[in-house]
Amino acid sequence: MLTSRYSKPDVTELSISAWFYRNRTLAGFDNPARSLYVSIRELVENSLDACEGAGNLPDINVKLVSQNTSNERTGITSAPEIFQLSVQDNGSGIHQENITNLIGKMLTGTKFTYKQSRGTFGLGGSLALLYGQVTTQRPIEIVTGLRGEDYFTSILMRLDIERNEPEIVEESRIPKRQNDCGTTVTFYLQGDWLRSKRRIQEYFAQTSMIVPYSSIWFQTPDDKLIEYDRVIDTLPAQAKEVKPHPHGIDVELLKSMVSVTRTLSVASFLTSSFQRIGASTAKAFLTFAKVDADQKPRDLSNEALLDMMRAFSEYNRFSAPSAKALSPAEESVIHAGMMRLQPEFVTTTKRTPSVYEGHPFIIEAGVAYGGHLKNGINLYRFANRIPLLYDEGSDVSTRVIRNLNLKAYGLRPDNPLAFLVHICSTRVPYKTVGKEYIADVDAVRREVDLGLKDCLRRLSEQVRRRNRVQKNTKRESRLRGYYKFISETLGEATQRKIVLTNLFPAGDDE
Amino acid sequence: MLTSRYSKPDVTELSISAWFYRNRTLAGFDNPARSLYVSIRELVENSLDACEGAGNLPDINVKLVSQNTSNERTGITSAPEIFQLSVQDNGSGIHQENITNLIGKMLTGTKFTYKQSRGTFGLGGSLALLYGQVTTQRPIEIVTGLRGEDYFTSILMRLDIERNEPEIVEESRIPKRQNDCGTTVTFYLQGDWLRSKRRIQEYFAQTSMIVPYSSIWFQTPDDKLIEYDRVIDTLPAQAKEVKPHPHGIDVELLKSMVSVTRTLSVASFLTSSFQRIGASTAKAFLTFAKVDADQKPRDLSNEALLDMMRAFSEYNRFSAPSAKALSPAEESVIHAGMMRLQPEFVTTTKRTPSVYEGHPFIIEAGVAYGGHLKNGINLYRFANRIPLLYDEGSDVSTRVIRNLNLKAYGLRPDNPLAFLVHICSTRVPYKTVGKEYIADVDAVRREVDLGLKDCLRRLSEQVRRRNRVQKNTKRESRLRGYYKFISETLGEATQRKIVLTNLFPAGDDE
Amino acid sequence: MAIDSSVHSTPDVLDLINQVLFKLADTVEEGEFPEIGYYNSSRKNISYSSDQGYRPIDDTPSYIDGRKVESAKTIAGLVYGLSRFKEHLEQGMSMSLRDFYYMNKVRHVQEVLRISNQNETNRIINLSERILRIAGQSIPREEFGVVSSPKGTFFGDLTLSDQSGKKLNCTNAGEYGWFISSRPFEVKIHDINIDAAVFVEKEAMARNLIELGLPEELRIGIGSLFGQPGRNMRAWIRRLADQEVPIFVLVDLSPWSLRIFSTIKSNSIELSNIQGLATPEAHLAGMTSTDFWNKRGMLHEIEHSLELMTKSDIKCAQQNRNIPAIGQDEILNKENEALLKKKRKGELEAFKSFGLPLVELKAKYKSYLTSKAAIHDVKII
Amino acid sequence: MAIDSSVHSTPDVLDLINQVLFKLADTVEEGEFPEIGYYNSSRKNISYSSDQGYRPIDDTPSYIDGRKVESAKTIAGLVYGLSRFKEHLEQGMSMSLRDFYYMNKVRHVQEVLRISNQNETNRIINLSERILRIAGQSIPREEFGVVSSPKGTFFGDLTLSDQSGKKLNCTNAGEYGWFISSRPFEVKIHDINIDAAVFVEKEAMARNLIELGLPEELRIGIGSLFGQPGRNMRAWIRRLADQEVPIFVLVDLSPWSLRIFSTIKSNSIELSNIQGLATPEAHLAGMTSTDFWNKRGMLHEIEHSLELMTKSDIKCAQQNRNIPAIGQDEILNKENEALLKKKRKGELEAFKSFGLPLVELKAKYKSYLTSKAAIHDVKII
Repeated sequence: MLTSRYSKPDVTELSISAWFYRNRTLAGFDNPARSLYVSIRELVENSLDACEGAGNLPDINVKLVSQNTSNERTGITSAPEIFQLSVQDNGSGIHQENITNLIGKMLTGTKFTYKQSRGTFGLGGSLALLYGQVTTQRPIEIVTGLRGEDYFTSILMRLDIERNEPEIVEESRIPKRQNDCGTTVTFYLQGDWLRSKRRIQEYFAQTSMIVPYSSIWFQTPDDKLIEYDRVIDTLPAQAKEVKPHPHGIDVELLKSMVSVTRTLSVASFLTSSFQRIGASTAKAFLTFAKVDADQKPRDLSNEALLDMMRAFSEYNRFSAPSAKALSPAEESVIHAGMMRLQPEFVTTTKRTPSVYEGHPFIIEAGVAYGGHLKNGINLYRFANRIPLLYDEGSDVSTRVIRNLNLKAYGLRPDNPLAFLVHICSTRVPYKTVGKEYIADVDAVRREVDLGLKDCLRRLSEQVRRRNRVQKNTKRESRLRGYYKFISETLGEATQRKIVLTNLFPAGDDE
Repeated sequence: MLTSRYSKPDVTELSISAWFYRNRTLAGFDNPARSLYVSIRELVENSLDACEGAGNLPDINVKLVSQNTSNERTGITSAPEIFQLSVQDNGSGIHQENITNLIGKMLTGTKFTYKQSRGTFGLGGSLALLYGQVTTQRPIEIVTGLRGEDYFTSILMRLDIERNEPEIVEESRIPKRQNDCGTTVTFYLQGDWLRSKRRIQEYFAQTSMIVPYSSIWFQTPDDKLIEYDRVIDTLPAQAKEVKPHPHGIDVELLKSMVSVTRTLSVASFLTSSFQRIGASTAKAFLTFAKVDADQKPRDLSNEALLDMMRAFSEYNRFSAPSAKALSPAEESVIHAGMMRLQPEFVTTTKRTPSVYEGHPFIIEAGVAYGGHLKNGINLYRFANRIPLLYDEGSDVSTRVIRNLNLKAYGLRPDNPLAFLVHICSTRVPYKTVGKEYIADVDAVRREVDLGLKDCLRRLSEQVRRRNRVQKNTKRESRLRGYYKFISETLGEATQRKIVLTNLFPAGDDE
Repeated sequence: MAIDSSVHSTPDVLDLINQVLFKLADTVEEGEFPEIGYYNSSRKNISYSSDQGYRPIDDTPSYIDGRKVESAKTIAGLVYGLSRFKEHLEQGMSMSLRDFYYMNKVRHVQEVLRISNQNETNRIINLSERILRIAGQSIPREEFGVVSSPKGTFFGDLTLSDQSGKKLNCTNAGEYGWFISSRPFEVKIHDINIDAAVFVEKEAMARNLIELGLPEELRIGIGSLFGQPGRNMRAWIRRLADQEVPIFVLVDLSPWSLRIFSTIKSNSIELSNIQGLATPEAHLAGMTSTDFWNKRGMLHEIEHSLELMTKSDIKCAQQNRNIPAIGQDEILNKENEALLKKKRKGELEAFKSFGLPLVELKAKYKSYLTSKAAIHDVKII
Repeated sequence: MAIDSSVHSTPDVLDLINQVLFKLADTVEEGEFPEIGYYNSSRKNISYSSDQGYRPIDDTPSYIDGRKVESAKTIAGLVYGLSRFKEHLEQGMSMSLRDFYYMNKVRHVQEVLRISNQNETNRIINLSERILRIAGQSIPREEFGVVSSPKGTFFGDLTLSDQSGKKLNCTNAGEYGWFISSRPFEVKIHDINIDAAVFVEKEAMARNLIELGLPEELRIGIGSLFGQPGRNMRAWIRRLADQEVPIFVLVDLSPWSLRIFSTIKSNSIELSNIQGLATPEAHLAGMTSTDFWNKRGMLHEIEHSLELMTKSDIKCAQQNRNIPAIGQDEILNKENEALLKKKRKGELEAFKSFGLPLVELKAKYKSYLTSKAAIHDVKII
């Protein structure tokens, strides 16, 4: 527990690493089970980013190996155990000079551009590595190589927490073929496999659905190999970096942008720093905001910046933010992903871009039916290609599904149904710090609703068409059965022989 | 959204302030309503700490004033609004040279000692001030003075977020009486009073229960004055700083302690750095751990520290951690706090210290009945003198109460009942990052259970005693009524006059 | 006094069943899918008037179209049912609804019809009542041998013969009198020596009236409904009214009892196609709201015995407003509204809370009944 | 054949009530708080044997201590109840449980006892049965005039007189025969011309047996229980057994029907203090598990008519294990276990799913009944 602020002057500033280490629960490292899960997840997502960034179809190879021998003093294996975790990808690899900084230092982006990415708090895997080092005191091994080079660089390193600096312990080269590329990170960490097993497996299963163009192999500590082989060979188009939209920033960001701009007038600052502001828009806006277009940006006072910010939010003639920064999965990928569930039918849809608080977003949806699906409604939620595993009950998609009138589509809640919802955005409207579910925001709800309804409409046609054929055959045979019974019963009651040849002329099967 | 780690080398390190600003949702600043609530809370708790630290009975004066005039362009008052928040206390005040560092810089303690305090993430009010500056761009005013001086120092300052440094804008002196002391912080921030009103008022109401020795005045933006005058004149004893217990640390802390120690042997390192390790315990432990007692601490390898850490956790002959670091409220304070609810009866109890994961804790409990209490079970939860307002349903106390057999105490769940549970500890076992409820840990549950049962036992005696008197009078009168009816009915059936004078000799009232 | 006989003779009913069966046989042999029309008891097909109760008006027919699978199943069930009714009638035997359900479990029937629920077979019987019509009137299922568990007794100087074929007087059949036949339509009434009949909702009150000798002293018959009256009891009351015996019904003061009385008086919408179940001449003999709540009411003194209506009582009274035979009946509507206003209810047992010696209680019963009869110009004693 | 009469005469019962009232009057006049002892029906006070059913053994008495307020209230209720029973007996009148509840609403009584629930007054009646004892045996409440709504009919060549005072033959009282008296203890049996009596759980089957002429052809009586038999029916069966008429009970194959039979055979724990409700001589005539599940069982052919037991059926069967009269009875326990094993149940209506023409169905009924009787060495025809 830390001491009171006003009464204790003998405190000093910590490095980001040190602060994080002390407050690691914030990022999910609050117990061995959850830490193991978060570590795997962070590294796998980094690897997927690396592959997609390089335009390579991802091959991700994860190995989790228990280091425990039974405790020598007590004879009992005591949880938490120590694991070796290794995550290998075929991304572009890392330039030798960047390795330590990229892997071993807590960094965050400062460029004033936006682009859809998987990242959550910008901590990437670094915190996982830090956690591993703290709990095991073992160094971290990185093996990485670029295409065209004929060696992998292998580095063994430690993190100096107090100074937030990496320290290289050992460095060497390993020969490779020119075409090979990618990075393998191997390190040790404390974990609790028994308690995290289910969620880790669920994470891989759902990830395999949203990146069906990836092959993912996971070797568990129980020595099982869980394999998800690639089922489609096209990568979604990469997102482009875009400048911020004037509705998507706040004063603090505006101040920072002004502090680094080299432009000499407010007008040129606006056109060069923002999307959707050309020369004429800048002029119109500055008139609206009553700001001198030729003023030097650096001369703007705090008050003036605050006024400009207010004017941004009130000016409603900027075009909607660009969706170029988004990288939706595309229908073919969603379709392939849902086929992993081996259903009978799948329908998918991709909505046109919408806007929420100055940031663009796109909803993709899919509905699957029958086959190997379990009875009842199964929901799979993704945000920027990350599966959302918790708090499903509070998610906007759950609410939309709860309000769907399945009956109108000839379906029932106990049918074998799977719903998939993918939101991609430069700012996903998560509801809580935990980032496990999407807020019930009007704009988003509308899109999810329309997307799922579109899928259901087409799905229901398919299901109905098949049912109709099955039904007709069955109906004909039942009808004949009833009339056979009617004729027999009437025959007995009337003491006559009743023939049905006139009723079913071709009916030699009766 | 931040970009992927491996592919973007052009990123640089941020200051803690800057990082926090970007990730302020982590500390609860995620919307104007919640930010207003968190800001008030952080500053009030700092003020209470300051007063208690100085041994003064706290007088806390909070003013929240709306700065909004209706928006000139649209004519409508648009939420979020801007507020001026001012929090005044009668603590010891701050030495002039420490003002800017204590108030304007993100700091965290590094001393290797423990002591119960209100703090949550060690951010104190600084993040509130930072949030205020970011949303309003206005400077912060501090007025503070020490007892014995004849002036207050008044400082107007700004925070430089990128560098994590305060900047003084203006400084002056205001004459005062020698006996006056304390600090007033005044700043501006964005907020949403309508949406946060209920929780802020609830926060003050519950805080007034756990610090009944304080006078708290809160002037709301609706121009109402909410007053909680002091009802008891004794402060709880202050907590003492204590060294860590060997069961309450981890490897990383051990490494840091070793890195700064000036001792020359492991044995003296242990006795000087830890509580509960004297010379003989050190010797016994080092034998157990197979460590050379004379080795220099600085020479211990990572492996050796890891082994020592393991040995710490396996060695079970250390005495339990000292409870000196704790500052329980004491029964008289809990009693006074519950009397704020104006019940008919109150019983309170304070449990002896217990231990959870190397940290001591004490449970204090109270149960009130009748009077102005609402019917049903009302629960008030506190941790280190902070009210816990959310997630009541998941709290260990709720679970304990749910399992109480109220019937055994002659009570029913629809009786007017209030329960109070206060846990104080150097590490409160919160369950989640939100720190709104206490985990269902065996050791804690047991103490809460025993505490509440002890209170209920005594309460039930009081309630029963009162009921018994009421009941006896009623019973006597009913008994006479029945026998009067019996004698009349028998009289009719037997055609005799039946007199009861022998049965109720003194009964001339019948 | 006129002596009547059953509405339709068994041979007539048998003949009708045969006609239907032969018609169906001809139709399918000719290669036509049968189509069967009937009138259901929807509001369109029913009229209500206070002097006739519910009556079928046969406005909008429904059709069973034999080309449809589900309808073919219905026709199969119907044909089977008719063949069973025919056999039972020929043998003078009866069956219960549950019996008929089990007849559908005969293996070769079950294999085709796959009936899993008695509702389905009940529906076939209901349909048979609507399809078997003579002179535009449905034949009650009792007349083709399907009877419900009978309920109710009748005590009084009346001589009749029921299915047992033996002549009996209803004062000589035991302390409760005659246990009412399952097929009252076919009971023969030989001799009537009563001036009125009082039907009592609750058995205990009826028993008391008999024990106190009121049937003899007042020359009345006492029927005991045992709660909601069965079809047999309602048909029996109709039979008595046909003989010009004035009918009085003595029920609790409650919304449920208003339903009991209204069913006796007007029949029900569901069974409106069955003639002979309504007795529009029947009079409500109490307990009425004015008995308790008028200062001069005969039960005003025991107003304290009333109990609060429960939620379901109140809901019942609210629904009563939409039942034509209650909502559109002047007296019953007034009673129902009084209940809804006071939100309290009374029971026949309330007579016991006068706390009177039995001699006086008997006088109270007599004066209560004679006053109630006098209101409707019926003189008893 | 012996002709019996009521167990206790009305004057004896009146005398006993007076004794109790005078004793209480003396006690309070002497300045003592009355204390009343009685035996409740806890397991301690009850024994079970298969040849006697449940019997009271009066092991552990309970006391009502007049010094306690609640007990004083009980005594007040008891004194009031006894005074009412006395009056009713003197006038030859009966009352129902609900009547007694309303007697407690007489204003001056209500003001003192404040009774809001019929359970309280029912308890007073139950207590009266336990306190009013002659020669160690409880007096059934029917004998002090408190009767339940009666249920059940009996058809057959037997002549009797009931509360009506008139002599009647049970074949001449209508198609169902005689509606069984509310006070069978007091019925006089004059003449018996049957060799056995068959009591049938369901009315429809009983009616069919009568319609088919089995009473005449087999010289048997046919009783219809109308479901769970009332106290009056159970007492009537006991009365017949006292006259050495062999008793057969024909019920569904279900755990509930085992309870029906066991109540007839052994009475119940709650009412074990009331003599004359158990007929240990009664035989289970079916339907039995072996009828359906033995390859040679008489109902094996219609095994497909059995339905799945519901959850509540299964729970009932599981609880049956702990009812001594079922769990400790060799035959009933075997039946109950068979049901639990097969988890299916049958109904008497299943005879209809043979799909037999009525002539053959009659033969089936006859052979079924005669075989069942033969098992117990009773010859009928």
